[in-house]
This record gives sequence, structure tokens and C-alpha cells, in this order.
Amino acid sequence: MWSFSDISNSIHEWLSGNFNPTWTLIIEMVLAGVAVIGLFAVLGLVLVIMERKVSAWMQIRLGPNRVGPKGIFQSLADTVKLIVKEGMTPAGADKFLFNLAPFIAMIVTMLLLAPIAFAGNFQLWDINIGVLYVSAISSLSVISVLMAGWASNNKYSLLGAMRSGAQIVSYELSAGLSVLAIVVLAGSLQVSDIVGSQADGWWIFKGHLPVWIAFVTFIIAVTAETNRAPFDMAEAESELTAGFHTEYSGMKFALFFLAEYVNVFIVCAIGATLFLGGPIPLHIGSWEGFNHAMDYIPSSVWFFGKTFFLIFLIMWFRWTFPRLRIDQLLNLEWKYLLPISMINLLLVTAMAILKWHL
Amino acid sequence: MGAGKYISDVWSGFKSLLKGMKRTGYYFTHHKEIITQQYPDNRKELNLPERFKGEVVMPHNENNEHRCTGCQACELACPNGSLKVIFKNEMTPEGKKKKAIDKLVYHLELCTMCNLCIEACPSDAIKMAQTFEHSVFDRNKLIKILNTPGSKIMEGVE
Amino acid sequence: MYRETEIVKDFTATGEGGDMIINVGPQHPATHGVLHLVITLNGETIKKVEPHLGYIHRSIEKMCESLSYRQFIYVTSRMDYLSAHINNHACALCVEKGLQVEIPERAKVIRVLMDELTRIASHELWWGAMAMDLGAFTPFFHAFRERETINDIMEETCGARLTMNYMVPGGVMQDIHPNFQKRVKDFLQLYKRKIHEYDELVTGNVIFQNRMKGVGILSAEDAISYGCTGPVARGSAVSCDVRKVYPYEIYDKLEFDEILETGCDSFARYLIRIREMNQSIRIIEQLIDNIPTGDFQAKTKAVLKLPKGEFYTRVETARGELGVYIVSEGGTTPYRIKFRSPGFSNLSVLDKIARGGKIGDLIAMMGTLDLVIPDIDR
Amino acid sequence: MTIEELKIKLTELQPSVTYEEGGEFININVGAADLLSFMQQLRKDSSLFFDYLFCLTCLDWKTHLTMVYHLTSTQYRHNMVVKVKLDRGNPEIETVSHIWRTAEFHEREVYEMFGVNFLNHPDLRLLILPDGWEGKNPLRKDFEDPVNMIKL
Repeated sequence: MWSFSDISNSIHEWLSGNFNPTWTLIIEMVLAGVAVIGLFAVLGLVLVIMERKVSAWMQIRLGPNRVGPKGIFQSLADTVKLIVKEGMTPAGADKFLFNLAPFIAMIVTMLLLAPIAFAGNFQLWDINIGVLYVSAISSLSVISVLMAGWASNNKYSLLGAMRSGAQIVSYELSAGLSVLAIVVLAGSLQVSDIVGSQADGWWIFKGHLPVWIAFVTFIIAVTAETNRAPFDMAEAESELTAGFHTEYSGMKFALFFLAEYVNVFIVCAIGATLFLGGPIPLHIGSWEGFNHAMDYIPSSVWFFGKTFFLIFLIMWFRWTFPRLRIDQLLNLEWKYLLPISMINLLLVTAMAILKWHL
Repeated sequence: MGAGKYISDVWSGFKSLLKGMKRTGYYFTHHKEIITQQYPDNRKELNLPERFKGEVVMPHNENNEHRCTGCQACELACPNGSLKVIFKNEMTPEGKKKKAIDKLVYHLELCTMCNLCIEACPSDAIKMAQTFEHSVFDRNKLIKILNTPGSKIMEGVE
Repeated sequence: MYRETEIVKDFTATGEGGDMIINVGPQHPATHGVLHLVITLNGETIKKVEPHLGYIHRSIEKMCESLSYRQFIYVTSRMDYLSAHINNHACALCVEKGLQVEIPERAKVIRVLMDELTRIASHELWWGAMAMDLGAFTPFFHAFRERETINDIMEETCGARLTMNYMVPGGVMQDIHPNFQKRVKDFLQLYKRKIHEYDELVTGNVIFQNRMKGVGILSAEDAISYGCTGPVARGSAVSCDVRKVYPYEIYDKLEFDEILETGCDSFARYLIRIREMNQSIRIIEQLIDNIPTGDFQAKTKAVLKLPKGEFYTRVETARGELGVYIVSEGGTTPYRIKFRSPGFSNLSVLDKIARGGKIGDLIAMMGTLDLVIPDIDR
Repeated sequence: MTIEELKIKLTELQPSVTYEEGGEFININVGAADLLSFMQQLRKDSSLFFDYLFCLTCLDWKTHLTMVYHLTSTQYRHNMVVKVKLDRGNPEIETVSHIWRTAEFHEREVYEMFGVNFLNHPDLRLLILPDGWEGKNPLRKDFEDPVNMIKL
């Protein structure tokens, strides 16, 4: 059957048949890089148009409908516009850091794509500490935000960056703890192992209440971590005009924008992998025919379907809720989410030791 | 008490959030509720109410005649001087000199569509038109002459 | 003589003890216009708010001195453009007080109907903008759906959607459109079908309540001392609804409640406006089927001349008490006009209530004060 | 209190006041020197209790300026107008902003629009006019604006 792993295997076989192992590795790395950049761009375009359509329909509007059929090329047109725009650097800004910040944001996001299992047996890099790698690298994104805010020499940017710093550092904790719940249950940090452990049922189904709590905590925490409303303190446009990217324009702004959307994709992909089984199809008990039919759907479709469902959920939050205040945001983390996820982790550990989940 | 209140707080907060999401979810799935008007496309179906105040016009009949006597009531009523009557001397058939309007100059760029001139006009010579797409590239194009060239006053209007 | 305004010379300037000074506005998403606030911040906490006005000052009071009593009314639509009808109404009332004309019953009822429709439209816009200040975008569009219906009604009867100039001394300019009653009833139905969404989307939301409750405390004494009126004062349980206290037109014959909340905080001010919309609906329901027949305009002279003297009227706009003070020297133009605008006094309280709050609170408070900048600047 | 009762009471407070007939409110003329004590009594006296200054403005009569204070009581709902005649060349008057805080903004407006100098005002700066305004006071009758006038 047609699948990503077959394609990658045949490319690998063809390359190793025609080149020596070093060249094979180099070509494969270049191919992977091109694929990642391509994915990055495509994801950005798709997610922007998706957000605009979702928001429009929730706001009883039509949304973009001029460029291409039903407006699907709107984000492409926007990208062209952003590319041809002048990227200005304010006079008082620290030029080096100011120009570096968007690239750091993008690089961090690209690095995060490495351990994600896009389909069954299809990963760029199946590192044995995959989940740890993701949480480690994703916390680097705060550096780009701080850098952008500081280098802009704008008070709104600085406030936004400081808010973002406080926010990402705090929410990292509960995101990490809820990820840890699954790691405890699966007994491995490797992404492929975690996916494999869900072959007989997704964790959300066989993990009972503790995993649900972990899932909800995870969704809230990653919404905050990616600076999405209702936690978009860093760019709260009615308070700080645009927060840390007030001074950015043109393609530099677009890189921040893209990085934000791809970040959303990545955290949703992690959520889908950990809690919803990633590329594992939906199986229900002993319904043989149903399970068999589900197996026919390619694993990549399962993965992207689950991920986009989570992305839609996060967009739904954004277009429904008002923004929190900065102190309430930190209260929510330290007074509610952190205690809940710590107790939850204890529960999960007890569950894993007593083998309730099996 | 503490733990119970904590849990009930969390739960009721959660419920209120779900309620809001249900509402936006309803609109997300019910596209019939969309109220957007696609403006330049629906120009043909667009019908403005007959009282809509777009700009001041002076209706002429098929003989190129209007009802303006040049009494300057509109000019006096206008709060910002957007109407100006310019006179000319005309010879009546009997050979008498008679004052008649040459031009009724209308400054659309000054007009606030307050309807006071139309109220003030004793002979119903001017009225509001339902046009609203007034944008031009040259500001001078907004200075309009309401009566058409060569127009005359209608018979029997005093 | 006319110099460029220098706002803050050194952008990195800091106040005492390293406090940060920030310009909110004149171009800022949350000020809804060209309000300029210079705020002193300690971290996220506000230490001082200082309004700078005048970016949209047109000196309407001076303009009115050269306009006749019929002409000056249209200018007042441009003050508080969200309740243009009510502004016009106040001016028309003041001129009528000077002329001592009795206006027909029908005109009175039409005026009250228009006022209440305007009040609902204004509160709808405020509700959407307020939610947007707090970061929820969707309510804005939902509010506009109902508001557009009102605007369509206005357009049909008055010929314009925002600055109608429908009230004239002696009554109203034109009779109501034949469709008016039917369309108002349609609107009432739409409103009743949709009003529960306001609670679902915003009022009941736990994030919203936490943002609003207990912030921006304004005590009743302060509200009176600062001259607050309208929903701002009534949120502090100060009874100040001009429609009840000094009734004009037919308000003394109508059944409606003056809404008072004792919360004194932003949430109380929010609730006042939501509940006031329901009271306006109540007034419209009482009147819409009982518009008396007769003239819509009393006979007045073509050129109005007010006797020598001073005339003061006040009406309740959507934002509070609007006073019109005309000093006449007996001529065709007012010698001096003073508009006591509600927004100007309500703004002065901002510094008092914002101190000690966070930036997000300031935005929420500005939302609940319902500032309309042309009303403040005039 | 009715207008007549108010008049008796007010004359007791300040015998030097004069009344102006006409208008719906009682109009009282007070000398500029007596204003502050008179206003304080109006605010504090328990039977008057004028706690709400709803309008504060100034009139330019070409020969002199008149400050006009519209007062009401939220408790008794009676209204009155206090008027103070000022010298046009050098208008000076005590501020009432510590009695009614709303006067702070209104007095700033009057200060820049009419040039009335309010003594002891906590923050007498330009509010509406741009900083460094050097022209005449815009709402005075002899003000002319050569720059922004539209010629038709």
C-alpha cells in the first residue's frame, strides 16, 4: 500500500544502489532539509487560511473568498505581499539581534519537526529521548521572543517579551508534567515506542481519568506556550498593540508569524502522538469489520487528521474566549494547573505500578 | 470546604467556557447565519431607502426645466455654505429684465447631508439622491453645478 | 503660533525610581479613537494615568456660535456619534424651551422611540468593542448584527445611518416611514432571540468575570464628586438617570426601571448597560403600537429667535447626562453654547480607578467607561 | 427645597449675594473673593448639600468674563447656578476642584479656552490645546484663527 515509509525506503534503496554510503547520507540529509522547509511553508499557508476561515465562520462572516476558488490562495497572495514589503529596522534598535530573532524562532521550530512521526515508521530522526528533545528545544523559542522584544527598543515590545518569558517558563512545567504522564505509562521517551505502546488502544481511551486530566492540562499548557489566545499576553493587541513583534515588518514579521503557526502544528502533533495514538488508526474493541476498514486509511491521514483536530480546538479557543490578565495567567499555572498535574502524575505512577491501564 | 470549593470553582469555570464554545461552534457549523454582504458584487440588488441622503440633486423634466426660483432659501439654510446661487439677468418675452438663476453651485465636499436645504426649499426644486459612491481622484470634481446647461425654470413656479 | 505637538521627547525616558512611561495612543487599538494616555508603569502595575486630549477637538461650541438655531443641531451629531439622536434631541429641547413651543404628542413619541433605539445601538457597539478590548473578537461581529438592524431602521426613516439630523426644533424632520413599526417589531424579535448569546459568549464566561470583578472600584462619593453620570455612576449605585430624575418628553408616563448596581466595579458597570438595553426594549414595546396620530412637527417660524436669557436642558444619552447650556442675546444665533458632555467627566475618573491595576485592567476600565473621543473633545 | 426657601437660606449664608431673575434655576451672583467660602458652605451645609457640580463654564461678555457653576444636590434634587464676574484683562479665581473633583478637568478646559487663571489648582496645564500654545484663548469672542479658517 502507498505510504510514506515505502517511499522513503525506495528512495533510500535507489540512492544506496547508485552512490557510496557517504553521498547517500548527504543527499538524504539535503532531501530531508528541503522536505522540512517545504513542509514549513505549506503548513504556514494552510494554517493561516484555516485560521481565517474558522474565525470567519465563527464570526458569521464569509472570510477570504477572492483569491482562487473559495479564497484558498489568499495566504499565498499574502505571502507574496509580505515578501515584497520592505523589512524595516527601527533607528534605535539593536540591529544584529533584531534581525537575528526571527531566524531563531524559525530554526527552533524546524528543529522540532525532527522527531515527529508523520506516519507509521516514518520519522526524520527517531532519537531515543524524543519527547525530552521536544520539550528541551521548544523552550528555546522564548529566547527569540525575548531577543525580539529587547532589540526592538520599544516599550510595548519589551513588555510583551517579558510577559512571554514569564508565561513560557511557567507553562513549560505543566506541559512537561502532562507529557511525563504518558512517558510513565509507555515506559519510554522514544516517540516510536510511545506510538507502539498505543497499538492496542490510544492512551486517551485506556488511560482512564488521569490521562484525560493530563490531556486537558496539556492542551491548556501548549496553548499558553505557543502564545495563542486566550493566553496571547505577548502580543495582546488591545493592550500592547502587537507585543514583541510591534516593530517587525515584511518578511521578518512573516517568519515570526510562520513560526507561531508551525509551533501550533508541532505541539498539536505531539499531543496527537502522545494521547491520540499518532498514526495508529482508531480501533473499537471487537468490531472486526470496523477495525479492518479503519486499517485501510493510511497512517499519515490518521496522523494529520488528529493533529488538525487539535489545531482546530486551539483555534476554537482563540475565537471564543477573552484574554486573561497577566497575573491571572500565572495564577492559573501555579495555583491550578501545576498542583493538578503533579497530583495527576502521582496517580499515573500509581496506575503504572499497579498496571491498571492494561 | 477548601477542596470542595476549589473543585466546584474549576468545574463551573470549565462549564462556562464550554458554553461559549458551544455558541461559536454553532455558528461555525451554521453557515446560513452569515450576514456578510459582498458589496461591489451586489450593486444590482442593493436598494437604498428612498429617504437616504446621498447628495443634493435638482430634478429636471423632459424639457430641461427645473423648479428653482433662485430664492436663496437653501443657501441661507445651509450650515456650511455648500450651496451657492449665481444669478443672471434674463429678458422676459415682454422685454422686462428678470433675475433668474444661472448656476446653483453645490460643494459636495462641504456637504454634511443634513437635509436642511431640502426642508427650506419652498418650491421643491432640490432633493436628495440615493447615490453614495462619491469618491473621486480630483477634489475639484466634487464641486457640482446642479442645474443642467441651458435649463429654464418651469412654467408656473413662483 | 501653531507648533507641532511634542509628545514624549525621549522614548526611553523613565520616571522616578525607574518607572516606565508609556504612551497609550493617540494611535492605539484600545483607545477607540485618538485618546492619548500617558501612563506611568511600575512593571505591569499602573501608577498614574494622565489623559491628553484635543486630537479631535473641532471646537463645536465656537462653531455653534455662528450657526442659527436650526443649523447648529446637525453639528452635535458629531459629538457623541454613537448617540447622535439623543444629542440632537437635547439641542432641540433646549431651543424649544427658549421658544416655549409645545411639540405634538406624535413627535414626542417618535423622539423617544428613536432615542431608545439609539441607546440600544450604542450599547451594542460598546458591548462588542468591550469584548474586543478584552481579547474576544467574535462578540464584536455578533453585536454588529443587531446594531446593523437598528441602523437600517434609522436609514429608512431618517435617511442616514449614523448622523441623522432628524430632530428639529418643534418636532422631527420627517414623519416615520410606513415600514417603521414593522421593522422595529422585527428587530425586537431578533433581539430577544439573540440576547441569551451575550450571556453565553461574554457575561457568563469565567475568564471575563475574573477580568471584570473587583477591578476599577469607584465609590459612590467619588462618582458624584468626579461628576460621573450614566452607567458609570449607576454602577456605583448613584441614582442619576435623567429620564427618571428630571423627566423630559414623555418619560414620566413610561414604565421602566432605573438600573442600579452596587458592585462599584467594572462588572457592575458592564451589567448596567446589558440590563439597560432590556429596559430600552421595554420602553419601545410600550410605545411601538401606541404612536398617536397627528402632526410630527409643531409650527415654528422660519427664522428662530430665542429671547434673551439662559437655557439649560439635560438628557440621558447612552453615556450619561448631556447638558446643553444656551446663552441667548436675543439674536438668531446663540451667544454661547456649552455642551456638558458625559464622556469628559467620566474620563476624569480614569486616573482614580486605574491606579494599582494592571495594563489589562486599564483597557477593561476604559471599556467600561465607554469613552467616545469626539464626545470628550467636542 | 423650593426656590423661595433656597433663596432665604442662601441669603442667610452670604448676605452679599444678589439674585438674577429668569431662567429655571436660581441664579446667584457672588463676588470672586467670596466664592471659595460660599461654595464650601453650599457643599457642607446639610440642608443644602450641593454635592454635584454638573456644569462649569465661562462666558465672555466682551467687557468682562463670567464663571458659571451649575450645582445640584443628589439628595434633595434642587439646582442652582452660581455666577462670578471676572476682570477680562486678568481673570483670576479660586479653584473649586478640591470641593468637587470634576472641576479639575472643567477648570483646565476653561483655563485654556478662556484664559481664566485658577488659583491653587492642583494641575493647571493645557488639556486640549497643543503644548506650547501661544495664541489667544479660542473661545473668547475676539479670537480669530487665520490658519484653519476655510474661505468659501
